[in-house]
Amino acid sequence: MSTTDAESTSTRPDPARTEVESVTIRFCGDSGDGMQLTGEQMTYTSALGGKDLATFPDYPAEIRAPAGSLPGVSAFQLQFSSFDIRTPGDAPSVLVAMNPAALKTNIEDLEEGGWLIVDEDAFTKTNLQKASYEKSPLEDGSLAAYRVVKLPITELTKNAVEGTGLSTKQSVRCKNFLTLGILYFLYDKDPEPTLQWLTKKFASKPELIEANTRALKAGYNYGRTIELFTSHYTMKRAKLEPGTYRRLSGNEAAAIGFVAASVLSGKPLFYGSYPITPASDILHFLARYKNYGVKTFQAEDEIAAVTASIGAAFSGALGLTGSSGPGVALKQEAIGLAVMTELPLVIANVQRAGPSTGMPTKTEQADLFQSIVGRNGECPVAVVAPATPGECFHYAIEAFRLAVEHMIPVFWLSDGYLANGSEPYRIPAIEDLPKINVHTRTDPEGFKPYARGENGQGPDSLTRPWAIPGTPGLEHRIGGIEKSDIDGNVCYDPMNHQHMTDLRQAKVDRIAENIPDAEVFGEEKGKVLVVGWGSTYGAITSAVEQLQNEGKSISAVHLRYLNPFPKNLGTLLSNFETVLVPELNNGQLLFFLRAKFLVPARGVNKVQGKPFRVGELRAVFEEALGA
Amino acid sequence: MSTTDAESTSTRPDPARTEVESVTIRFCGDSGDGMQLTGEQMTYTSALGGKDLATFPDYPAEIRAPAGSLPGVSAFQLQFSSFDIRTPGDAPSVLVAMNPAALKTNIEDLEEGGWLIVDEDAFTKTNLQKASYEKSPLEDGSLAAYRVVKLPITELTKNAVEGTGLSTKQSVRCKNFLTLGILYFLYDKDPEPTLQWLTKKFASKPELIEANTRALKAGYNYGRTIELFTSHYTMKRAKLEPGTYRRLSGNEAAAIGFVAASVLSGKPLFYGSYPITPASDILHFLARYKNYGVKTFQAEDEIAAVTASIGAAFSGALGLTGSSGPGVALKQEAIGLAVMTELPLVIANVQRAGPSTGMPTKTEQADLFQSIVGRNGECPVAVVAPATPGECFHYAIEAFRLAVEHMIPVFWLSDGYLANGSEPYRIPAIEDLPKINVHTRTDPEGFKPYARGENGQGPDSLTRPWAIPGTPGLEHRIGGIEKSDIDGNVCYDPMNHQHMTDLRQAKVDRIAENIPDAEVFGEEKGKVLVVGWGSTYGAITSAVEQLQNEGKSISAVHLRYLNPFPKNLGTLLSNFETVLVPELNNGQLLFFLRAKFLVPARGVNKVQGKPFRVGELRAVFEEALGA
Amino acid sequence: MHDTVRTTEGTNGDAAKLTRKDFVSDQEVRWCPGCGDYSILATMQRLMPQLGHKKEDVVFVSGIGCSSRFPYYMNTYGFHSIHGRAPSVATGVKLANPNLSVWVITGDGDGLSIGGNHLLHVMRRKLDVNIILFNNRIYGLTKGQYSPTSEFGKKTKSSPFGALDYPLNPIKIAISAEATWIGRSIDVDAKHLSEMITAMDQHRGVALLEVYQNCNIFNDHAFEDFVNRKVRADRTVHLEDGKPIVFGADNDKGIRLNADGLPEVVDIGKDGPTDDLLVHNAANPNAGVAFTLSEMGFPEFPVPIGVFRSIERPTYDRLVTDQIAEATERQGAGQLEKLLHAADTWTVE
Amino acid sequence: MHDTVRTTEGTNGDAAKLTRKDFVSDQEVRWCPGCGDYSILATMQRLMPQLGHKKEDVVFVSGIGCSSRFPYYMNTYGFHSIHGRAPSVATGVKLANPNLSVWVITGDGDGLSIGGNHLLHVMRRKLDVNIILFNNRIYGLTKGQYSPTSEFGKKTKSSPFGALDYPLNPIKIAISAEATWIGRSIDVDAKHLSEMITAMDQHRGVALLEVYQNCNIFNDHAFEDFVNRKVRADRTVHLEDGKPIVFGADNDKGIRLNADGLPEVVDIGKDGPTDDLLVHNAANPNAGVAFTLSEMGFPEFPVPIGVFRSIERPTYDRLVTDQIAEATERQGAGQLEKLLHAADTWTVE
Ligand SMILES: Cc1ncc(C[n+]2csc(CCOP(=O)(O)OP(=O)(O)O)c2C)c(N)n1
Ligand SMILES: Cc1ncc(C[n+]2csc(CCOP(=O)(O)OP(=O)(O)O)c2C)c(N)n1
Ligand code: SF4
Ligand code: SF4
Ligand SMILES: [Mg+2]
Ligand SMILES: [Mg+2]
Repeated sequence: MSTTDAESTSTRPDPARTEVESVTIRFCGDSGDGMQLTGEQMTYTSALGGKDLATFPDYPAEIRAPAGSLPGVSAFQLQFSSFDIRTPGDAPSVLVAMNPAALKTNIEDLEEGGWLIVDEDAFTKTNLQKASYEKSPLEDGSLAAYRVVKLPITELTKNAVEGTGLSTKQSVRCKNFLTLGILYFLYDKDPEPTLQWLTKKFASKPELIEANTRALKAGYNYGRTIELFTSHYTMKRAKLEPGTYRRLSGNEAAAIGFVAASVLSGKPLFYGSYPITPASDILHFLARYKNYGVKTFQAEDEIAAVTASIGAAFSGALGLTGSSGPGVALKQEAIGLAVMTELPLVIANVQRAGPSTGMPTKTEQADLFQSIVGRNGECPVAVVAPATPGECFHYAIEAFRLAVEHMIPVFWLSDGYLANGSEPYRIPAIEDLPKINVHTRTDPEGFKPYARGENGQGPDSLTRPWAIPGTPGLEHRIGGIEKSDIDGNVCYDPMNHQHMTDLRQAKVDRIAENIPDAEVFGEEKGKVLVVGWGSTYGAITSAVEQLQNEGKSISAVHLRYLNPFPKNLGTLLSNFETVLVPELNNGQLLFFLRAKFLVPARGVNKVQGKPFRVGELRAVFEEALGA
Repeated sequence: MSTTDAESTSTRPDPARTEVESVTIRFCGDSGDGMQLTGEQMTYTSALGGKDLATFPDYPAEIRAPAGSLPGVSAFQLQFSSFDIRTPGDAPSVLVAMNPAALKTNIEDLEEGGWLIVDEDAFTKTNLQKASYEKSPLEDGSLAAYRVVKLPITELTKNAVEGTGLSTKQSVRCKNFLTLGILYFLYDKDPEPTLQWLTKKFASKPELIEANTRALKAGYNYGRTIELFTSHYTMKRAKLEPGTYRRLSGNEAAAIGFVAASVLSGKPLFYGSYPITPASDILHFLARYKNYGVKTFQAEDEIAAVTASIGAAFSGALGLTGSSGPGVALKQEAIGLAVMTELPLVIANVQRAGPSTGMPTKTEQADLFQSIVGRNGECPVAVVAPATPGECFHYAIEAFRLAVEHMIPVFWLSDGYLANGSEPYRIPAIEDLPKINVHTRTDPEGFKPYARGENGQGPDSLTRPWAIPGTPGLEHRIGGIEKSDIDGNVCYDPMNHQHMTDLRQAKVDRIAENIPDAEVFGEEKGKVLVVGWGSTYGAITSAVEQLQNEGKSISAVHLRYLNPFPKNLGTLLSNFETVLVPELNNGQLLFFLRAKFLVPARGVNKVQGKPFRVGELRAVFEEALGA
Repeated sequence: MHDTVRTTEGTNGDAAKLTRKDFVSDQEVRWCPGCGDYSILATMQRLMPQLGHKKEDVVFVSGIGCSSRFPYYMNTYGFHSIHGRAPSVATGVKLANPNLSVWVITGDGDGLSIGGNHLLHVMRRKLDVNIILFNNRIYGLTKGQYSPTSEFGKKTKSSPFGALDYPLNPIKIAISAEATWIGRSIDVDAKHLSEMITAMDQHRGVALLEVYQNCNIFNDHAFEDFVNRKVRADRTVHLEDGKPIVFGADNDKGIRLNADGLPEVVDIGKDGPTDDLLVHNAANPNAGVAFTLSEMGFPEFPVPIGVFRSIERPTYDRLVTDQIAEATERQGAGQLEKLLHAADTWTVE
Repeated sequence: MHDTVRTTEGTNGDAAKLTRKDFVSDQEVRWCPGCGDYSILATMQRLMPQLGHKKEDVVFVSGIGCSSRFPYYMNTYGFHSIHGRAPSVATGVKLANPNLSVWVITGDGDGLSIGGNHLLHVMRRKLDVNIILFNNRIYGLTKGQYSPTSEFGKKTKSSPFGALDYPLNPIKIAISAEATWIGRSIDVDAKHLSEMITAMDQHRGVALLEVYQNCNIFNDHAFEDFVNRKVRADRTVHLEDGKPIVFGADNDKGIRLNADGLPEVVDIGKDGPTDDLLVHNAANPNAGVAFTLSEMGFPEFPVPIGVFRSIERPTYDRLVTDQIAEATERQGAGQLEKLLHAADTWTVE
């Protein structure tokens, strides 16, 4: 079906459309209602329509909570726009709620006067009870602040798919496509790509193609036919950088990025991991890339995962291990071993809300302390953190570049929000990717396992050589007991310990020479500087940009390197009157900035398992600007 | 044998004795030479003689390295004094070296002009080789800076014990007692207590009593007879607080302190642990105290140890777990569980040199970061740290007082130096020990597991009740997933998560109301303030005192509470021009002080597996004073 | 010297009056509709009043996984701990108060993957706890990766080309750790499951019950081949202590050991007399035969269900308590004063 | 499809010319004089040249403990890792380069206490590595606490009134995890030890060798009762594949299984003919009999020495390599460009 097709079955002319710049829609319903799929199709179609966009899937904690229950609600929010956007939007202007439980848990977020589309068929007594509604909210006037569109979506769907041979249960499952059709009409989207997608997806089940196609078209036409909405919308294409685009979620980007590091370094990738939300998908993706020589090892626990990766690194592979907070806690002793043995290792931490088991499906940034200083002894490592799903790719490469060039463990910090969120991603040209300089030692002449620099053939004068088993003449022994420099023998000499402690720190500090300066978004001097890291990038930058557009003296620095910091950071901080540090934790980056630079920086903190909203940040920034 | 006895066998009058105020002696020899025993007897005798003293045993890393080898050297240093001392001394003024390896590894530390006593019989070709000496240092003039006393100790010993029926091998093992006898004479000590000790120790082996007694007496008389030394010494009694004293090492003090907490709280002690140097002795001691109702559980690993202790805490015991750095790293995930479930738990960490396996027998203070912030998520705990072996007792009680009164995990931080060092310890009266207020809930009426304060019957309005299995009507479920306040049910609500995150932090902050202000050693205002924590107390305070006695404007604050800080700390810091923070790490307390108070404090750092020397600190402090 | 069967008199007071409802907590059960966990929960809640424990004396401890949510639904004391560590948490709970009836709920991932070592050690120590391992041969909570009991070659999210790890058999692990009671049951067979839970509760010692549990979302029909009612009688065999091992809808098949000690299926009446059938002895002093039985599996053999092992040993908690009692009797109850002075002392005046 | 015995041609080049000295590192050996570890080290260094590996292809991986210092003394590649994790480190080493000859050195504490789970899992996965477990029934390095193999009631520093934990038997654990080669030897019996090490090296699969090792400092004479030369022949029994199990200084005793599958000692010639003796079959498809043998111990039975199990299975490393090869063959060698574009794409101009 193309729009032309759709038109041919229409009984009314197309409505006049209002042009909008950006729209935020949230789909919510029962886990079984296919809300993630609906959101993804809307995203895909918007992307093909040349919009900029950002998404935020919000899964329930239960695998499959009882149908209709509050914990079983699944949601997907997306913002699409004709200008550059960086977040999936604060408050949705359209909320699609497939049942009372979904309405209950999401209605608060809908902006005043926003569209609320509900399946009135789902507002049965039982469902209302499951959502702890005493009366139907559709009837008690409690929704007066919104533009409510009540539709018999279930009925409409059943009618639409009648005759395709589907059981009632199967028929009802098509209601997400009917809903999607309505929204496609409302927002002037071309249903064709989704129809093609259906054809591919259900290639072996033609009845499902037929039914969902009918549902989608029915929704589209229903939207056109009935005077459902008082307005209809259209949107210009966004001005995006030319290139080939795809959608990319943070976890998929990470997986591909780590494979890219393997290709760029010429070293095979070894991924030791133990499943944990929200990191498991990295394992799932990498397990598919066997033809890239990737070895995935699903270990018996996180300790086995990290130690296997360390063993693999010793054996000459790119040793990668990945987990989330609680699992990373278990890896810390072993990460100390990698620090002591000076082996390259990347630890991917897809952070989630803590402490302890916490809220596994919710996002947070509270593992920065753990990453930088959470081990026994003086045990320095490098830390990088991507700011967007797409950067998950680039910093995966960067993490290995640093690990290999400096023979050191590197943390790569993502979070649940980046992991599952996705954005249109411009595919880079392979030749634009960074080089990774591997300096594997092969010459037995004068070889010492802990020799440095030229002698060690490392790119940095503090790097020890990567001397890989199987190489004749480089036989040597390493381990977790303090080692003498150069020789690498077990050594209890006090001054050697001091020297090696200093050296391990210097190795990390030296990385500052091998990374770019921090970039400022806005002026290099001014009133307020906002310093952030990780997934808060979109919200921070959007809020700062809004204020900049109003002529306010505010700039932002978003750090991708958390240890060591970029060399120019101290100077930048001193150029502003006020430094604000928004984080989804209780002030961890803040702590390092204050301790290191003695700046009276202030935290902006939120620990709710949710990302910042642009508006809430803007308000804080305005206050700091004295506006 | 009393001194009178000794006299009767003497051929010469007693020499004139120079009065000295303090002496530092180091015994060193092969692991098999009994140096620890020798040191301990010298300590005991000095204590009985009314001296103040401090000791520092330094064990080799190997269990029993090959005889005569460098890694096999074992040493014991003590300082005894007629005035108040706090360290085992910087540079020994007497070094007793039983073989070439011991000489080689210790001679550097002997003060210029100090006494060097060696067993010349041990300077054989083989032994010299084992110590990598090309020529005998006794002959090549390399020891010219010292007053060398070469004695045929082995020969003398063999002669002395001849006829007691001992084999040659056994005879030779008495040489430490012969040496001890010589030193007893040199420093005017009464050999009697040691002779009594021998009688008790070898009650079942009379031939050993006889042989060692003979060796000791022979040494004593040899000292008197032969003109070995150009000076002989005597020392006044120290002015010590009246009371009954005993020697107490940090680990033994800890064990007794934890038992005391059990007695004071009326709750049985449960110790879950896995052996690790230098913490194992706490397990060894506690395992003996079964008649105190102490249950020790030697777990399969550190994770089992801590989780068993958490289970025991749930079951109403004082849950204690102990380890050293690498083992504590493994416990961190579980400590998060205790934070989330708000159970009382004490984690004893006897720190050692790291990172990774590091140098297990050497001391360090590099686990402060790990303790305060080394977990996933926002996961605050309280941290206390004793400053002396004796304080290991008091802060063991204090740790449990805070854990139980605030229902929170508390770290108790010691280190290898405190653990094995010992000091004369004035035994406190039981009635002077603190009270521990346990508020166990039994009333089912209106019970909620996460209710606070009065409702929860806790002593602090933020404390939740301790509701112990077996209590009728209090059945409830806890766990590591975020909990709703009051109810304690699993809860993913964003605002509840924010509230609970804040609450957990507030619980720790609130402890500041339940601990004393930090005390200042010296004036409350001035030029330089030295802030320390843990085992560096002796060295810091000694150095500061020396400078104070010279009229310098320098004070010291030694923190026993590391999280939260005492309430007056911020004010104190602001009262001084310069703040120095000496630590056996790369600046961890320093970091917290700078971040929290934004003071330009400077670190004084040493990471050599060794304690600070008074002299090296004094030099740094002088520099800061501008002297 | 030690009782090896727990007598219930001591705790039977008001406990007798309790009903199923007393053991149902106020929390909404949140497993997927159709999950095998429901039937195990229902069986436990129904059975509890009969086991005769007071509600307040019962503690359920679990790790992390779908199955590990079990404690939330029992109106007793409960501890939903961290992944894999339930056996250790339970060790602390039980050692601190040996009067409690302590139950460990774990999954094939929780108990055999990350928690394998704790499970092994709690079994070898023979702590008096009841461990129920919900074996669905998959990681449920993390949405479907293969587990240590998944069959070789299984395709899952983390093994798109087939898993290459050979599976573990929890019964074998329990035998090698010398657990004192070892059994196996099936989620949907409420009657057998009730028998097993009752038996393990009465057993004083460490009891491990493996329950085949269907995860209808990520590993549906994992046990269908032999659990399906139509074939169950022919494809499972009930181990009954002291009885010859027979099975089949008509009890027409049996198991014997051949001369090399290997098991063989015999058609009773066809292959010969029944008196060479293996007579099951759950208390066999040598666990080798139980091990042989544990090696039997579908399709070569019927899958054994029931009690593999039931032997008597003093339990760890009892030994710990006794050792304390003995020390106290010998040395007198500890006094802090004495402990502080237990060294060479001297007095300064 | 898979070789189960490693052929040495591939690595035999210059290796043939190596001598014992080539395998001795420059590090001073730092065990206590008299420690059983010395003889195991000496045997290994002597044997290595005969095993035919190139020095650079050999990796020794250990955990922490006295025994775990072993790698420092072998002039090969070595990794002295952290406590209990050697099996996992070795997994990474071997998977990353399956051509290496990988040896794991562990102790009874390192391998069965903190590392028990990794040991279990490396065995069930059947990675082609050789694991030598130095069992001295004590924690040596931490100066003498009881270990998971210490006998019940043992008095040590941490158990002054006697340990209350029942010991584990590593052979049983290996059988339950289905290790493909399982053997036992004695530190001081260099000849037997050499045979075992050679056999495990030739075995392609996961090989676990338990070596009774004397710790003369903290647990002297732990095995004296049956290891002492005077009694060894009567108190140990050598398991030899395909042969009836006999022992005794005069080969005058044997082992048979009774009707219940239990082992019995028979006096040959007195109790009857020798043809009902158990014939050892290390490749028995059912491991129950091996388990029965593993239950035998002094004083009731002679202690079995030798190879308990030796079976053939594709190894984990081989399976991993093959799966990659197959995927590559089917899908073509991966190209980054393709991976980046492996999704719905659109173009902005
Ligand atoms: C330390 C840690 N690692 C990983 C996880 C993630 N995780 C939770 S449950 C689980 C596996 C559950 O499998 P199983 O025990 O079989 O339980 P099921 O869900 O199948 O009942 C995993 C890997 C975690 N919660 N904690
Ligand atoms: C995480 C951690 N916990 C504890 C220790 C302390 N530790 C070192 S070796 C050891 C036990 C050694 O026993 P075993 O494996 O039997 O080796 P042996 O010394 O007897 O050869 C222990 C508990 C450690 N190094 N690391
Ligand atoms: S995922 Fe499987 S095991 Fe978990 S609740 Fe659902 S059906 Fe049960
Ligand atoms: S302590 Fe025991 S095992 Fe360790 S080196 Fe000494 S004798 Fe050997
Ligand atoms: Mg499972
Ligand atoms: Mg051992």
